[in-house]
Amino acid sequence: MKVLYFASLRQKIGKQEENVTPPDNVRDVAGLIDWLTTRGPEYAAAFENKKVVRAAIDQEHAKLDAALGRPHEVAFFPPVTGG
Amino acid sequence: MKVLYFASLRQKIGKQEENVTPPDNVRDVAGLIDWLTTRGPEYAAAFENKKVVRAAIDQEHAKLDAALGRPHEVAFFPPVTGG
Amino acid sequence: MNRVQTEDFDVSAEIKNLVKQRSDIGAVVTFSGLVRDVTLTLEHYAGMTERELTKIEAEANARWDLQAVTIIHRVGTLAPADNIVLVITAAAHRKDAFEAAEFLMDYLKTRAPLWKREGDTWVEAKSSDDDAAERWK
Amino acid sequence: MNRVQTEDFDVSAEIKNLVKQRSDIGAVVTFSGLVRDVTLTLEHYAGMTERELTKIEAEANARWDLQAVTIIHRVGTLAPADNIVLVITAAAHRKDAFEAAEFLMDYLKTRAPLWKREGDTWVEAKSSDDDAAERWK
Repeated sequence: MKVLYFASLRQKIGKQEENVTPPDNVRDVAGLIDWLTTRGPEYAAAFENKKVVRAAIDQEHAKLDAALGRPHEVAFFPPVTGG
Repeated sequence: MKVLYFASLRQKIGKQEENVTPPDNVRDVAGLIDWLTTRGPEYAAAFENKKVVRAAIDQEHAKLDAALGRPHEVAFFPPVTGG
Repeated sequence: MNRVQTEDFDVSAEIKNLVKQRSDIGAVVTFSGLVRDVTLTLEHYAGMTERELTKIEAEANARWDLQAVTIIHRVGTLAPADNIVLVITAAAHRKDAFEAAEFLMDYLKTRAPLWKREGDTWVEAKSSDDDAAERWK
Repeated sequence: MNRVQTEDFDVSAEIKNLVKQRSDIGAVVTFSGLVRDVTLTLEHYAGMTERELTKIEAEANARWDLQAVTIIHRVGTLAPADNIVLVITAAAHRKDAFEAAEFLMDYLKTRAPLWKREGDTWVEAKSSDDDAAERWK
């Protein structure tokens, strides 16, 4: 699946997007975050405070406990500040 | 004093403004209306329903029981409908 | 700033006038009132209208943190879809700009001495406008 | 109608686009958000932003009696006093136009995936924006 990072998360992780293949036991958004965190200190830094991490599954806002299903893309970003 | 009429009151009375000299016992707006009403049927028609008559003394909104004082001008009109 | 005029107004030009070179304005709200379906003639009490608009503007400035206000009201004969009235409020924050613009329209509708005529028939005042003004008391 | 763009917008032109030759619109409310004091860079989630704006617009149409809605959000680098966002609502009556414009801004601020950066520092989300969005629930 494609994972996208925006704003401060993009800067901390150092990339805009990547293709990943998480193991089958990664079933929800929080599980995906936990798995990504094992991939390196930059991920651990980006996801340190889950309270300020927001997610979207296939461009729809998703809570941390939302089931992943088989998404085309999952995005992570801080609380939005447009407008 | 100058008396001005607007909108439907102007049309009923048939004039935009006039100079009048009410007697000394005319002390408030309602008294002025009563005195004007004696001047002809067109005034009686214009002031028939006092509930829909609004007044201003020297360009400030005034209630029917407002003291006249010695105004430069008094205006009568229906409820406003601008905006 | 307020004025009564027969000419049309341009919303962008009026926003520009008001924002100018300032950089402390974060929110600009405009309200344009347009003629619906009919031809209207607007009459007003020249002099008192301007005074009332100035008073309403001062009242809004006392209640909200505003950086600028514009009120323009047209008079004369107007066709369907023509502009009738423009209110602009500028503030640091959107809540002030929104609330003040609503307040200005509610007060203007019940206090500014203007009257609309449709052909030979004077438009009647709406009790819903009185109710709208009442909530700011 | 909504769009995300780097170019500026013109409020009058957008109102004209929306009113066109219609004569059933009585009230047009616009909200312009402007950059205050600093230089901002806006990043967004292309694709999702447009989807969110469409959803927010549909939600406003479901809640209020609106004749047209325009939402334009700029992205890229913006200077002090530059326009950031424009919301326009058109309705027969002013209450619908005012409430819907406030709602659109409150929802846009908490849902549209855009982020502001001031130099190297990302702007923090405000709890007051969450509170503002909460009141429409």
